[in-house]
Amino acid sequence: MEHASDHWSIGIFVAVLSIIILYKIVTAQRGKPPTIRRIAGLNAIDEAVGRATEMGRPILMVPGIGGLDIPALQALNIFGYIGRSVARFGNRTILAVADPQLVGVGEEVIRDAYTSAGRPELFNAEDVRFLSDRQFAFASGVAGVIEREKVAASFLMGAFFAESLIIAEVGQRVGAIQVAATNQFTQLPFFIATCDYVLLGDEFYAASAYLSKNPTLLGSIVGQDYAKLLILIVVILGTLSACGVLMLPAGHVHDLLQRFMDLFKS
Amino acid sequence: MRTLFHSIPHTHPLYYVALLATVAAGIGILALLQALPTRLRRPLIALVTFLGGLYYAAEFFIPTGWGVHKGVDGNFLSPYFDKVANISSVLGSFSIGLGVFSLIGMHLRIASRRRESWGFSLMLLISFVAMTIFTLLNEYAGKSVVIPSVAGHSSITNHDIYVVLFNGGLASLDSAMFALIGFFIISASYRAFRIRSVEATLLMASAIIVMLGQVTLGSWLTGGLPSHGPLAFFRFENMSEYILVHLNAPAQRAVTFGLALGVLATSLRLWLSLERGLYFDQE
Amino acid sequence: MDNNVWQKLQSIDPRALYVVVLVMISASIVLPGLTLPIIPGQQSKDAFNAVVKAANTPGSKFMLVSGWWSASTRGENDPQTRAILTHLMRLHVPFGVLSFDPQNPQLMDNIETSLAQKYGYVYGRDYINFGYQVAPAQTLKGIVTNMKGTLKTDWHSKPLETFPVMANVNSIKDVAAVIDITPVSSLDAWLGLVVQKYHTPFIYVPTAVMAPEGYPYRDSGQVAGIVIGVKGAGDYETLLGVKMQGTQVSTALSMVYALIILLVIVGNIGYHGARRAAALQAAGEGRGQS
Amino acid sequence: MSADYLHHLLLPKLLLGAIGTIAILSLVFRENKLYRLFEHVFLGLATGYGLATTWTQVLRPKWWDPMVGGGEWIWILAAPLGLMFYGVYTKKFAWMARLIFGLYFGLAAGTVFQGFAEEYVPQIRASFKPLIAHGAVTAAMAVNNWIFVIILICVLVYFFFAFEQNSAVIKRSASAGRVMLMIAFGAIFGSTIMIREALLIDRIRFLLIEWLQLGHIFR
Repeated sequence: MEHASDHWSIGIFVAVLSIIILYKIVTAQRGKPPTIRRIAGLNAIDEAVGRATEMGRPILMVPGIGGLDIPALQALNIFGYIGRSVARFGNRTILAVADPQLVGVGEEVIRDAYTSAGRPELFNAEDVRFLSDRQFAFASGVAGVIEREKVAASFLMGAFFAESLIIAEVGQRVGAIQVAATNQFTQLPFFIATCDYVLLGDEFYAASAYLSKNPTLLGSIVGQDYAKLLILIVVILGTLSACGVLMLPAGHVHDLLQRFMDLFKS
Repeated sequence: MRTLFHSIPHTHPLYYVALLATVAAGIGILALLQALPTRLRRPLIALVTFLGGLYYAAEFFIPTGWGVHKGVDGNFLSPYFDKVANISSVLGSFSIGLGVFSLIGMHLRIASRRRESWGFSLMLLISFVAMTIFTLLNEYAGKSVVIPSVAGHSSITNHDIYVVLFNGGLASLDSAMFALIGFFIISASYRAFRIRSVEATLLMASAIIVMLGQVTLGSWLTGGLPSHGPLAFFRFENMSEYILVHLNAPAQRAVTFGLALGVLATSLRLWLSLERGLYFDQE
Repeated sequence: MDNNVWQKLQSIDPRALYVVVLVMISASIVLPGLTLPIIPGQQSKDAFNAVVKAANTPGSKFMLVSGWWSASTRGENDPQTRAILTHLMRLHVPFGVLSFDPQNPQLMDNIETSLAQKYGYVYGRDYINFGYQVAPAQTLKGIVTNMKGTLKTDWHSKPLETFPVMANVNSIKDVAAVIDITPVSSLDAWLGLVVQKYHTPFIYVPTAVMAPEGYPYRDSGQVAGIVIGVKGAGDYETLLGVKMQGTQVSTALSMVYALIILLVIVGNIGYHGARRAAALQAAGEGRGQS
Repeated sequence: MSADYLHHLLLPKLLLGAIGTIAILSLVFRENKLYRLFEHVFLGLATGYGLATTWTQVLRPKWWDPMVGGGEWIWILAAPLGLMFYGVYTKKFAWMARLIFGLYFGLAAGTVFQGFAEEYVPQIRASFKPLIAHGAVTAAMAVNNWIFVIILICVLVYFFFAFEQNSAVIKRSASAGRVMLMIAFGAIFGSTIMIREALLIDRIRFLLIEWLQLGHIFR
C-alpha cells in the first residue's frame, strides 16, 4: 500500500494539485465567475429534450455501471440539470441504474429536478429503475426499456464497459438522440460511432460547470486547467532532464536532472 | 476495535444483553438524529461526508511509522484498513433492498394488478424466487435435497436445478448478451467509417489497419513484403503494432491525466461539501 | 446514376448484414473443409520455436502453463490452449497447469482430457493441474524457490508428493518454459516475480486486446514469443500442421473482417456518389436559371 | 432422429441455454416476445443471484459469522444504521438516507489521493523520454519519443477549458490533438473487433456444435 511518506515528493505533488484546484474554487466563489470554452454536445441538450417532448416520448438517463463512484455521482449531477429542463417541458425522465445505492440517490436527484422546475406532480418513482448490478443483465434490461418506451433521447454518462455498444446501437435503432460521456477511454470510439454527441475525456467533468454556470464548479475547472498545465510542465522538464541525463557526463548537473526525474518515481 | 468492544461467546447470556443494548442504542441514535433541529442537518451531513473521506486521506498522508511499532507497515491508521473496508461493504450491503424493492416491487405491482403484459413480470418474479432459493440451498445443503423421481426419470437434487439455473440460465444469457456486440460492431463500423472529414477518415484508416493486422486476411495482403528491413514496416501487423504502441498510448495517457484531475476535483468538492448544486443543497 | 442507388448503398438495412454474418460464421463452423490457408505471423513462429527449443534443451523438460481465463473469454483462450497443449503433448513434454481464475481449472481439465487420450497422456504421470491459486503474487513468489511447498496439492487436494510428474520439479530452475494464457494484465507479475530470476523462457498467449502489453518485452527479449488471440491459435495450428478450432475461427474472422471492409467501401461509394449527384443537380439548376 | 439425440437436445441445461441464447440474439433483428421473456428471466435470475450472494459472500462471512460465531456483538449496530438507507421511502426520514449516502460519498472521495499517487504519477514518470539518439537510445527510438511527447502535449492542450486559445500555435496544437485522438479511437475500435467476433463465434458454436451437434453430420 502506497503512503505519502514512501515518496514524499509524490505525496506533496498530489497535495499541490489539490491545493491549486481548491484555491481556484475559492477565488471564483469570491470574484467574477470565469468562463470556459464551448462544449458542443451540451448545447444539444435542450434541442434533444424539446424534440422528445414534441414526439411525446420519454428521455432515458443511465449513470454507468460502476456503482456509487465518482463518475456516477458526476453523471447524476449533470442529469439533475438535464432533468430540470425535461421537467420544464413537462416530459418524462427514465433513470436506469445498476447499483442499489444509486436508486436512492438517483430518485432524490430526479425528484429534486422536477420539484425545482415547479412540476413535482410529474415525478414518478417507478421511472427510477434498478435493473441489475450484473453487467449484461443490466444491458438487456436497458435495451428492453429503450425498445418498449421508444425513448426519444438518451444520456449515457458514467463508467461504461462492453455494454456501451449494445445500449447505444439499440438507441440508434429507435432513432433516439444520444449524448454520451465516459471515463473509460476504450469505450469512447463506440460512443463516437453510435451517438450524436460525445463528451470526450474530461469534458465530462466540465459539463456540470458548463450547464450550471455555478462559480464553484467553474472555479474548479479553472483549477483543473492549472493542474493540467503543471503536469504538462513537469512532463516537458522531465523530458529535457532525460535528454540531459543521457548526454551530459557525470557531474552536478547530471545528478540534479536525475534527481528531478526521481521525484516522480515510486 | 477489539480493545474497545470485547467479544462475548454467543452461548453466554451476556451476549444477548449486549446485542439488545446495542440495538437499543442504535435506535436511540436514530431517534436522537431525528430530534435534531432541522438547520443542523445539512452541517451534520457535511461532517459525516468529511469523516467518511478523512480516514483514507489521513491514512495516506500521515507518515509511515507514526504511532505504530517498528516493522508494522504504514501508520497507526493502517491496521484498520481491512476493518474499514469490511464495515463499509457490510453497511453498503444493507442497501441491496433498495435495488430489490425497486425491481421486484414494480413487477409485483404489474403482476398483481394484471397490467399490460403482466406475464413477463410473473416470469421475472418466478426466476427471482427460484434463483434465490436454489443459490442458498446450494450453499447450505450441498446436494442433499433430493427431489423424487418424476414420470420415470431418475430423481434429481437441488444442485442439479441450481446448475440448470446458473449455467443454462444466468451464464448462457450473460454470454449471449455479450455476443450481441459481435453483430452490433459490424453495423456500427459500416455507419461510422465514412470519409466525411479528416478526423473521420483517420479514425477509419487506423481502425482498418489495426483490424487487418490481426487476421489472416491482413497477412495475405501484405505477406509479400519482406519480414525485415524498412519495407517490413508496411506489413499490416507491424503498422498495427506501431499505431497501438506509439500513437494510441500517448493520446490515451493525456486523456487519462485529464480524467484523473476531474476525479480529483470532483472528490475534493464532494469531500469538503463545496458542491452547491443538486442533491447536496437540499436539507 | 439514380440518386436512390447511392442512398441505398449507404443505408443498407443492418438486419441484412446480421444475416450475412450469421451465415458466414455458421458455415465456417459446420463445414470443416471450409478453411482459408493461414500465413503464420513472426510472433507466433517465435513462440512455436521457443517451445521446441525449451523441449530440446538438456535438463528438466517440465513446463508451466498459467491460465487466467474464464468462460467469458473462452472464444479466444480455448483455441489457444488447445493448440499449445497439443504441441506439448506431441513433444512429450510434462507440464503443470496453474489457474488464477476460479473457473479456469475445470476449463483446462476439459481441454486436457479431450487431448490426453489421443496422445496417451496420463494425469499425475505426464501432467497435473494445481488448481485455483487465490493469491497470485504470493504463489508466483513462492514457486521461484519452493514449488511443492507453495502449491502443496493438486486441484483435488491430493499432496503433490504423490504424483510422479512432480518428482524432480522443486523450483523455477526445474521449469523449462512458462506459457501464460491470459485475458488480463498478468504479464508484469510473471516477468517481475518469476521469469527474470533465472531467465526462464516465457511465451505470452494473450487475447488480442491484451497483446500490446507484450510488445515492449519482446523487443527486450524477456518474452520469447506472442500467440495473439484466435489468429495466433490458427497460426500455431498451421505450424503444428493441424486444423482445429483456431483455424476455423480464424477463417470465420477473416470472412467477417472482409465483409466489414467491403461494407465500408460500399458505404463510402454511396456516400460520395450521393454527394456528387447532389452537387451535379445543384449545378444543373444553376444553369437553368441563368 | 435417434432417441439419444432427442434426449441430448432436451437436456434441461442445454435446452434452456440454447433457447435463451437464441432469444437474446434475436434482439438484433427486433425486439420480440421471446426476447422480452428472456430479458425478464435474466433480470429475475440476476437479482436472485445477487441477493443470495450478498448474503453468502458478504453478509454471512463478514457480518453474521463474526457477530454470532465470533461473539462480536457490536456488529448488530450495522442493522439500525443500515435501516437509514430506507429513509428514501418517507418524507420524514429522507434526510437520514442523505446522511448515510453522505458517508459513502466521503468514502468514495477519500481514496482519491492514494489512487492518484499510485495510478497516475507513475504514468507521469514514464513520460520522461529522451529525445536525442545517444548511447543506448537509437535514432528510431528518439523519433518515436518525439512523436510520443508531441501527441501527449497536443492532446493535453486540446483539453484546456478555461484558457483562451487565441494563439495560432495553441489552436493548431489543440486541433492536432483532436486528430491524434481520432487515430487512437480508431486503433481501439479495430483492436476490439476480434474479441467481440470471437465471442459471437463461440455462441454460434455452442448452438450448432454443442447443442445441435451439426459438426458430426458433415464430417
